Amino acid sequence: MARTFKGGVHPHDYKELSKDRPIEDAPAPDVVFVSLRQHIGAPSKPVVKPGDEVKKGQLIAEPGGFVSAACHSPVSGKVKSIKPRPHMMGTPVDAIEIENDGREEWAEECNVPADWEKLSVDELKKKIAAAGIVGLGGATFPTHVKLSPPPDKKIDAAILNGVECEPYLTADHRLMLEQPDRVLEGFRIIQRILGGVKGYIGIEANKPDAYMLMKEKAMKYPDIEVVMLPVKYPQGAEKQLIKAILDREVPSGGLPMDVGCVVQNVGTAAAVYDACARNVPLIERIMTVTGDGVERPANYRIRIGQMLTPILERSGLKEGVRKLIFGGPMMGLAQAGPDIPLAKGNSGVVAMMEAPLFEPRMCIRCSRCVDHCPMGLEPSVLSLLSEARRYLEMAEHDVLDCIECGVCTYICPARRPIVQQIKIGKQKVLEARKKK
Amino acid sequence: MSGTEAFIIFFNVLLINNFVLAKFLGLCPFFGVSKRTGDALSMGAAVVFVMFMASLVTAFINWFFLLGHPGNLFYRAMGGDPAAYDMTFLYTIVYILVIAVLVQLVEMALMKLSPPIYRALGIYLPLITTNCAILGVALLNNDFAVEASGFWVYLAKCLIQGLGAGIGFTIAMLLMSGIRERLEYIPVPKPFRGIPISFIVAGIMALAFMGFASMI
Amino acid sequence: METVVVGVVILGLLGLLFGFGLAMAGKVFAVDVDPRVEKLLDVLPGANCGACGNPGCSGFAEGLVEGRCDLNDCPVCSPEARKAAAEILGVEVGETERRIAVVHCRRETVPPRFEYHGVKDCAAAQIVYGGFTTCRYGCLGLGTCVEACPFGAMYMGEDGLPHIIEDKCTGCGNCVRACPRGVISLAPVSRDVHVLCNSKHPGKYTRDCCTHGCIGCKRCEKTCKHGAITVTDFLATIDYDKCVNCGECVEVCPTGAIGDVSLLRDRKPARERYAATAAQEG
Amino acid sequence: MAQLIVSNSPHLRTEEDIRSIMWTVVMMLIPAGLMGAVVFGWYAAFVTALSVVTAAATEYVCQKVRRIPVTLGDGSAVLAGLLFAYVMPPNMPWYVAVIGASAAILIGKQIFGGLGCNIWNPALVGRAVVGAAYASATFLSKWPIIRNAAASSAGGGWFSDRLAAIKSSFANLAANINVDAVTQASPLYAVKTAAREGFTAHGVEINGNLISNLPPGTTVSDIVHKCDISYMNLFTGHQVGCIGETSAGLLLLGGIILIFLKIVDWRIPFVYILTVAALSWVLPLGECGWFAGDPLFSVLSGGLMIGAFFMATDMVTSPLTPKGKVIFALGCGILTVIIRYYGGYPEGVCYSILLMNTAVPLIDRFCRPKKFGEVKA
Amino acid sequence: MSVFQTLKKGVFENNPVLVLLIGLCPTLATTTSVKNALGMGLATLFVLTMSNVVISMFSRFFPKKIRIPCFIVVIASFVTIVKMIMDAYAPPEINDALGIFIPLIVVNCIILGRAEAFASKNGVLASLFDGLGSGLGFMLALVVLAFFRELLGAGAIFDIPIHTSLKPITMFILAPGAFVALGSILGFVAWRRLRREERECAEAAGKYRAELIITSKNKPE
Repeated sequence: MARTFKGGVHPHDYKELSKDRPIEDAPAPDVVFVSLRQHIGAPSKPVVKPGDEVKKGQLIAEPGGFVSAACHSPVSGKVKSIKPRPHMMGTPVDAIEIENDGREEWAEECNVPADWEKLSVDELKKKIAAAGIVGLGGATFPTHVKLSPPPDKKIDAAILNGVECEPYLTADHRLMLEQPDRVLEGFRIIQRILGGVKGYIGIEANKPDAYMLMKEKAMKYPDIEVVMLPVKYPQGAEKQLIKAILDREVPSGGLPMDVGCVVQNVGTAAAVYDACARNVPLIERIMTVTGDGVERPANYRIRIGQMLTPILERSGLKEGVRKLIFGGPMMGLAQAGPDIPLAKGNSGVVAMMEAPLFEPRMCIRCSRCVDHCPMGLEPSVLSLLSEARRYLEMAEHDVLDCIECGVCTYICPARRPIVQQIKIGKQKVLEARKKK
Repeated sequence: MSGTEAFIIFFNVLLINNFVLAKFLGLCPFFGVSKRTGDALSMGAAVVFVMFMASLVTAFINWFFLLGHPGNLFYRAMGGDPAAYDMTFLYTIVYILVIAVLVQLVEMALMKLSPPIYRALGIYLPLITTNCAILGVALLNNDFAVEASGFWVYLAKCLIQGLGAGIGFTIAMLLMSGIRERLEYIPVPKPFRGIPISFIVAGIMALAFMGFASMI
Repeated sequence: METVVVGVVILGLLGLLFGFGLAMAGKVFAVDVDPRVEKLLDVLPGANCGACGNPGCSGFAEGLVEGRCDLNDCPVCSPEARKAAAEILGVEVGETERRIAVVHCRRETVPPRFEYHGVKDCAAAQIVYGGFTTCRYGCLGLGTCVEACPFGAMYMGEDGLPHIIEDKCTGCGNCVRACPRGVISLAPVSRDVHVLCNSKHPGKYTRDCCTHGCIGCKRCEKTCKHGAITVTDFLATIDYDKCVNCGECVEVCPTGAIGDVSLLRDRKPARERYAATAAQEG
Repeated sequence: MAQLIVSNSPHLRTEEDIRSIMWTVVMMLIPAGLMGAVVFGWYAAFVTALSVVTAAATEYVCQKVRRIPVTLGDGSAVLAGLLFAYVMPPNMPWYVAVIGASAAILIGKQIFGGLGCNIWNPALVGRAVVGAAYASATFLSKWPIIRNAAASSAGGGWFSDRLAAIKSSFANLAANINVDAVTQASPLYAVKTAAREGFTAHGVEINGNLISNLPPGTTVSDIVHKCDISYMNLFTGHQVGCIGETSAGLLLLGGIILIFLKIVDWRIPFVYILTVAALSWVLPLGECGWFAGDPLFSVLSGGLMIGAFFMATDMVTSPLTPKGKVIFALGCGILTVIIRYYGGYPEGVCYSILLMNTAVPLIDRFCRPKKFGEVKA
Repeated sequence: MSVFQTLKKGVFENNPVLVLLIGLCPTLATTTSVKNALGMGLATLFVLTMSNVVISMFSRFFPKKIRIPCFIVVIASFVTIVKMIMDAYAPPEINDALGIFIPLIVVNCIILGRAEAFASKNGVLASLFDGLGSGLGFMLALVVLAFFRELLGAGAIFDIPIHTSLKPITMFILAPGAFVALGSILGFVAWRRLRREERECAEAAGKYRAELIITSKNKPE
């Protein structure tokens, strides 16, 4: 039986645009804006002030709480200011502005090779936390928190997410092709931290070259299994991936650790390797720039905090672009303009020449959304309830289990904005819960 | 009485001549309490119970006290012409009294035993008294007395009809409540929202139930 | 003759039987119900608007009897109804002034930041990239508050802003809760001078995006003799307990962010009225 | 740069929309309608067109009155008008087509708020309204004779049969003018009557054949043969019946294409037809005993094919979940056979689907999909 | 309140069928023809008025706990009288058509409703007119509904056939037509009410204009 999950859709993946473009370095930025809110959880607290000289890789903001992450300077230079800057969520957020002096000087103890096999689990965890690593698949959950399950949760499997099910994006694909050792070593560190658990690497069938390469490289590690998965969106969602690979269902409202599992993105694994084996904090990542709105789709190695505009220029942004999306087209955030600093979670930018206005019609109960919902919900009912502003009844229809993957909206022949309606419902339900 | 006959009586009031959709009995609670499926179900259960009890009690009273026939207890006690003891003109007043008392009992019992249901039914519980379906079933049961060969056959027919009518009422209520729950989050044209559309719905339900017409 | 006798006997017997039966049942199934709940239900507005925090008026009535709720929780009650309810409960109620909703925005042309495609609902628009207006605090103009009003007291004007029909507004606050940007608040019905802006943006930004925004210049704060105005986060707020409707602040506000809505409410301008009372008192 | 568009995710949409779905269904229905026109004559085509036009016009007027956007382009009104005509007899008077089609749209659909809001299949509501409104009218009980049906089946091959049928269709145009004079029983009615009364001595006359003194143990299949009904004619559409429901074969083809295109769910037609086949075999019809039914005849005759593939599968009025769909189809099948066998009407598809439509909200309520991560209790 | 106002209130503002939505069963069951509707309307009018009068006279003697059974006994007595009168004098076809709905007047919510809400709290004369008003309102609704049903369903009014080239739509005589017809009438009533409310709202809203806000930039002349 093919390993997969129930529901899901098969949109055209458009990966042909950029999957054969090798990773190239983005133009070095003149100035970077390191946002203090690049992860889920409390915002980071700056430890530098305007006027300070910083080196590349130097800590500039420390975690603001348990679920939070540190930030490091991606360049060497001078801190100019700390004030609200445009942010990919739409509302300005405090960011540290650093002027690049172009010298690329590393901070002390940074970029020094280390033998991670000799370090203890606690030391490894500390290194990961200090490196400010967050989930690079887009969820940006602080990695060290994920790797520290409470002692009562028995973890017996780690999954490396190389699925990259979002259409257009090829950053993970290129990373696996070009730097398989970084990824694999990083994954081994993760396995070790979790107590030497069995590892699975999930790769979708539309990346056969990456699958073959990873399989070959992983041959020497008996506790790593590379799994080819049929192409289906949203296979990369944690719960669906666990279901597909291990046939375990994360309980409603639960976390992967409830079924003894930890899922990490391939990018995260590479960053873990950098942190543990090279003492390099998370200051750069791979990002795809693609879509029919750019002349030359490409995969870039970008600095965290650098502005998007020059990168788009380099890729040849076309006149008359109508939509600019951070992340993939299924779950990504559309932006009002390109003057946004990039953050740890940016796995890609999609520029679209066309964004037709969809006039929603009344639900015709075609049940496509119910059939395809990977979470087994009834999006059409939720959508109708939301439209009738009966938000609290949405809780009875398990609105909080929705992962906002966008399958229902994608498939809806009536063009209903279901995800958005569900989002309002979730917000109202949570508000009501909080009041109680 | 054969099993077929019983089945025919039951099926007739259950679907073919459904009290609500074909005979227009019990419309007030049908439209009043059918907003939520839960309420509809408890109301239906209450009606089934009261109908059954009403059929039982009125059958006794009718046979032994009201009908001017040899089974009449007064006639047995006092003799003379059985027709002289014909009290059938008291049907209305006696039956309604019986039903009123029954409903009162049910109400008290519910209030004690299940306050949530009591609250859900609210003002409609007293309205069971004025639910014409219940008086209607008692009155329609009278027709069985003419043809019945004996008391037990008569009683059985009454009970079957009472049960069938009650369950038929509940089925109609449940279907209606399901539809109304759905209509609540559908943009029905404003003038028709609420009761008017419910009437249209009942009309089309009656239309659909015509599929059972002349089945037996 | 027999007919009459038998008829009487039947009815009499039944009456006796039922009377006895009901009396017994009454004993067996006795439940204490507070009769005040039903009386209260008659008095309460019956709009089931939920402003009191209960599922509806019946929940509120039960809450009142159990002492969970306070009569003042219901903003919709007319004073007479409140008095009647207080009598039923046997408590005293303080007099509170009727409050109605006020929209703190009067943007005329606020340019959009982007073209918004999506659900035509303010809460929905707000979650998409923080709302499509350049001013992040002002009215989005999609009418969610109007939809939320259970009394039909609001409507969308041609200016794209919601307006309140004073006579119909009961101050239930449903619109206040519906607005994702907090543009609407409740204010005593007698106060006519309001800050018609909600922008906490720095003055320069506000000035760039809106002709009527509060730029936080603090002139009103300095002018107000009654200490009713404070400016925080570039936004003036009026303390309605201290405000006397003198209208001084309206005069000095450079952008027109503070407005006097007397004319809308069929009254003379607040300043004239204040001058008249001041003259009367000497 | 011009102002960008911002909307909530997802930013991709599938190609399929309401318009494409509705028009595809209409396309799949057209062959069967052409067959109806060929078999019954041009008048059948005329009333079909009239129904479609009336339905579209009613939709237009309703939406204009309500001051909402007119959505004729999505094809749903056309589909409703077409389906309504398909389940009506070919000799219905023109005003019946107008009243029925407008009732279908008006009280079947627009009064609830338009497409997506209706509880019942609009076409079937129209059909039921006509059934109730003209219950005693002759056009519902007497059917125009297909002149060459018996004659042509005797000689020649299939092709010449059809050729003769097409030729005779011109003659049928004339036949419609005085239709009450020449009538024929529909297969379902014929078999039902024969099964009920054919065992008696006086018997019953069906299409010129006297059926009487049937021996005990006669099965429905025997009666079908006695009534001169050929399965092939039922399959190709050369039978007495409603305009669009005659050709089981063409409807089956259209339905299978729809299932292949994933426009309709396979469960509903599959379970529906299977239930009808099974129950019509098991249950006794008339004097024929248990387990003596004729499943093939039941499936091919009457409106079962159009009902199962095009009516019961109507998205708006069928349940959301797979489980619900199976229950729905099961109910349709059971009711269809019960009404066909024991009811006052020869055909039960229309009412059974309407009745199950009534129950859809309840079915939906009790058949929720299995939630991901739900703990099995 | 004047007599006229009481009557008007019963007929229009508080029309039992069209506004309060009570007494629906006889409304639908007996409106197959205008004749039947009139018969039913008159019978109900009689019972309603008489019971209102009697109850208003004796209500203070009824113990509060069992007042409802007491009301019912009073109403049932009048219904029995009506039934006897109808059996004796009414045209048999009307009597047959009304069938069990004559005894069922006893459970017509209108009557008990008026008894409980009005007659038990008011004087004899007021109750008389209240009963008359509600009864007339009920009759009006019945006749209106019957008019449409008979016209559409039988192509006749008062059993006098109206010649039309189309055949009558018998559905309106049957149960489905009854529901649909009343639903449409109620929809029409609601539409009228909504339009009135909309007009009122528009009038109220008409006063609100932006230039009426006084600011330093915008002062009234």
